[in-house]
Amino acid sequence: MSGSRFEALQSIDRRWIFLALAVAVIAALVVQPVFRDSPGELVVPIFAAIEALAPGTPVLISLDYSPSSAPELEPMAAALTRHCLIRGLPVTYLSLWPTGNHMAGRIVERVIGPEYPDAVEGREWVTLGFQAGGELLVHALLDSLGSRFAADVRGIPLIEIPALAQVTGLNDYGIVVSLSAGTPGLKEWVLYGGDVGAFPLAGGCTGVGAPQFFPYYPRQLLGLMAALKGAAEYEAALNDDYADRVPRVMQATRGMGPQTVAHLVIVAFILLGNAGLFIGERRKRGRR
Amino acid sequence: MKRPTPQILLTGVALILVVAAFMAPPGDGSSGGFAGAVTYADRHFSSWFGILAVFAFLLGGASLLRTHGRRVRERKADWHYSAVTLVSFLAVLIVGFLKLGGPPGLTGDPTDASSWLTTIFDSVLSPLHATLYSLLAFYVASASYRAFRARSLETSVLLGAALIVLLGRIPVGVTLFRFDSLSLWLLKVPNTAGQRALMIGVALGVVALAVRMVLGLERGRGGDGS
Amino acid sequence: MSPVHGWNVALMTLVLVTLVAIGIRRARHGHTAAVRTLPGIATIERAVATSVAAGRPVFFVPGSRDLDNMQTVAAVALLEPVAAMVAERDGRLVVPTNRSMVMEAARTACRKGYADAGCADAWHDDQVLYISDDPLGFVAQVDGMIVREKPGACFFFGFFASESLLLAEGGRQVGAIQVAGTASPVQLPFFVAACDDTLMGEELFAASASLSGDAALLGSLRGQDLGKMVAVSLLVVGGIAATVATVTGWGFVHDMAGVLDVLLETR
Amino acid sequence: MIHPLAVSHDFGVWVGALLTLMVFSFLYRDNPFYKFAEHVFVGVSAAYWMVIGFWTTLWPRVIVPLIPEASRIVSSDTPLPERDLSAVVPAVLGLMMLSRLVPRLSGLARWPTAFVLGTTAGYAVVRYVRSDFMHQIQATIGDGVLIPAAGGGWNVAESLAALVTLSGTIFGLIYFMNTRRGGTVTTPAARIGLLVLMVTFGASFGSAVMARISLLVGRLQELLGDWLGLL
Repeated sequence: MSGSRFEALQSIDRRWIFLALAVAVIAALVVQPVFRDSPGELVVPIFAAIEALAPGTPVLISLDYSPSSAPELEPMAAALTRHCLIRGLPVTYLSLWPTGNHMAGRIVERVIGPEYPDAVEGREWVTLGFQAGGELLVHALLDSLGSRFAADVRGIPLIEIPALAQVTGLNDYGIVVSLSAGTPGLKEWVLYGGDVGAFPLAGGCTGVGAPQFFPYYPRQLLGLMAALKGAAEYEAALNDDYADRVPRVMQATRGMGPQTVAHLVIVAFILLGNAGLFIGERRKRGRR
Repeated sequence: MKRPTPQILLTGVALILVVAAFMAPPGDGSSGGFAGAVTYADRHFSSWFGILAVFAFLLGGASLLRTHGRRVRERKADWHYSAVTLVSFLAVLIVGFLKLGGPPGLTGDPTDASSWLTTIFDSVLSPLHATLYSLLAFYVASASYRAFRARSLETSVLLGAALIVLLGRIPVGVTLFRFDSLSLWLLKVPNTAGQRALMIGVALGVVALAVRMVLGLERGRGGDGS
Repeated sequence: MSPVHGWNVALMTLVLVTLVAIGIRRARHGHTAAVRTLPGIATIERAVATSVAAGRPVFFVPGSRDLDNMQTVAAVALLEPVAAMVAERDGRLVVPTNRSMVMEAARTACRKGYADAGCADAWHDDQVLYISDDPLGFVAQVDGMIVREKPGACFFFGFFASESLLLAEGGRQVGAIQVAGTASPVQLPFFVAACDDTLMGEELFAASASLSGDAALLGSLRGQDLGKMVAVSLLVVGGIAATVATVTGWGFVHDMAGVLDVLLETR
Repeated sequence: MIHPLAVSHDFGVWVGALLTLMVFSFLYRDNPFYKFAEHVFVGVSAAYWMVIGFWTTLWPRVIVPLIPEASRIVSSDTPLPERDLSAVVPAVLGLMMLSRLVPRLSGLARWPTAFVLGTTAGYAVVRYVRSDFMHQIQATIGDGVLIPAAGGGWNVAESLAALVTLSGTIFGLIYFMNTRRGGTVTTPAARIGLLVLMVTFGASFGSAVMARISLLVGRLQELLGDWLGLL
């Protein structure tokens, strides 16, 4: 009779799993537990590289994602933006995805506007926006931004933009970071940008895409922020060095709460299933 | 003489594109001759596919109207829902083709921020997409519960790798087990090997399938039909 | 416009294509090789038999991309023998598609499969449905159909993005025997976890040949294996040469590693 | 707890939220609400992509080049573009595809299908040989399996990684060998190959969980925050 109870552990109705997961995630969203992370091996080099740039060195962030992948990648864009603005590095936003203009707008609206009211568009940051072409675009930008962008999203010609005063092509950037949810994205930046050009390239990617990009580190990528954890690690690095100039708990760190709880729920169910299997087998063998 | 069949078109188009991949384009691509033709093909065939895909939209729309129209006419089971599909399909079609709500007349961009089509995207399609994606969170949970059982050596390895990475991604697992570096190693090293074996095999599979198509061995599935 | 490739890419393409052609030619001349039964193929047959015996339909989803994807082409090729299998047992086959070009190709394949089984009259084009070009809208409806029609067998072959797990968990819900096949490495883990059997990577491309039993098609698999031997040899020789070159700095090994590097350079 | 003033007053937010709940209800079981959302989804999405395809592709790349006068419908003050007949072939192929709708002509549709399959095969071969075959082999060989350390000697960790990657790839390929006597996995090498693949799948799955949970969290934040004003 108790054997069947252990067997039941092996075939829990999936709706109980759904319920447990939903309750755990919603509870974590409401309670907002904070699990502090520390910067990991792949994130430290990116932070250090930006830290080492002389003030005024331009930084390029390519927002290669859409609203559906923004929960993972937007915190990275926000953290990088904060770091650059604090250090006085002018940021250029562009995108290989049609949704990029919208994504850049969200960063301006949610991070730059409220946290850095003194920052001026064109001086502290500039949005070039989306251009079609994927890898061909990256290839073209290598020599000259002007070959594919006549003006920024406001319609102001590139030569009149102070943030781009030092920039002709990609090689003039102190670092380029592609935050990538798929194709075209980081892979194109590596193969057609970083591998060919003379600028340091780093990336950020979703948890699904991460396994594909790890092999590029460290030879082809300076560093990699993988999934929300990567973003949380970057935020942790900011919290360590600039505690007074950034929010205490940022987007990704807050998101890691529900993540941790959800992962634990999933691990718990996997272990339950295996316990059922293990004990069930032992009993069967014992009976024999 | 045999009548030309679609198979000849398939074979010809494929061969031209393979040749084009290795030929330097002769300047502007407008020059005549073999080289010019090949370059022209290379430059345009993929965009022609894009055009055909839009004709395919029309074919799909007609098919959708027919399927659901018949269900409504014949009062089949659940015909009310087919009516829902028909109404929403036609409504969006009208809104989109007439560019309602955006800049006056037909001048504007159909995806202009003020157009009704954009409103429909933002309040209907976009949340539906996001919700379908979020169902995946529940499904990874139930699938991993079911699949990751130590039944054999293979499934034990699957289970072990999954657990290490699952715990290596959250602060608790890192503090308790120091799984972060091990999980990173799994993702960087054996995972790369597996991905590469898959990719190399797939490339060969694609080559073999393409050869079979070009030789017309995949009859009936390809262009030749009945 | 695709970029122009180097001579080495041309050479490698030529070698691999020739190997496949040799395999096919030898098979036509009676040199048939023993081909392993792909694990998934046996499951396909079992699933169809079980499903039809239980009076439940068979679902076949040929991916969620258009006919410009080789995986879709492979899936449609696989549909033909599967359709024949269902027709022979007098079962009902349902093929939801999300591109009308795929719908057309799938109808042709099914018509052929039913005709091969001698039941051309039993086929109705309506069994292949177009749903929506939107992959997620497509999946929402297919999951609904699966729950309502309770297929006994579900096959998911071709290219999938996030749709993979949404479909496989849908079929799991109604207890269908499921076989999937995709070449996209990102989605394979989900199918492996949620399906009874999975055709991994190149197995998807080999499946139609394996299932049809046609000698020439099986020969192409032999050619594919020769290609794999080329790959393995390059890896072994290259790995050794590169290692020895770093360790010793011997001139001729260095040259050899250099030659291989030039041969494989794709940038 | 739900403050009436914090709840959204935006009609679009309400529509999105209700559709979201309808889809979530499917997790419990199929029901009329899910069916409704599903059928709305199909109708709206099919029409949406058709409209986008028409205005972004068919209109500018086929209709206007072939019939420049048509551009007057959209805007009357721009000059007429030159007629460009290069779109004739795809247009004819497209019309042949639509001939499926007329049973008597349906045989014509085999031609555009053949064209598409030809382009698919033609483009795929070289692309796959180059980036999935050659590039991956070259990357796997890398600098061999003994990586020197910066300060002299060997970098053990990197060397081990290179060795595992190289041999794992080889074993994986051996697993995929088709022509071999007997059952599915016969040789020890093929078995090792399968184990490598299992590590790959397990690790990728584990890594993807975070992405999936992120999407759920994002959705719930919008639901609880934007709609109910709770967060």
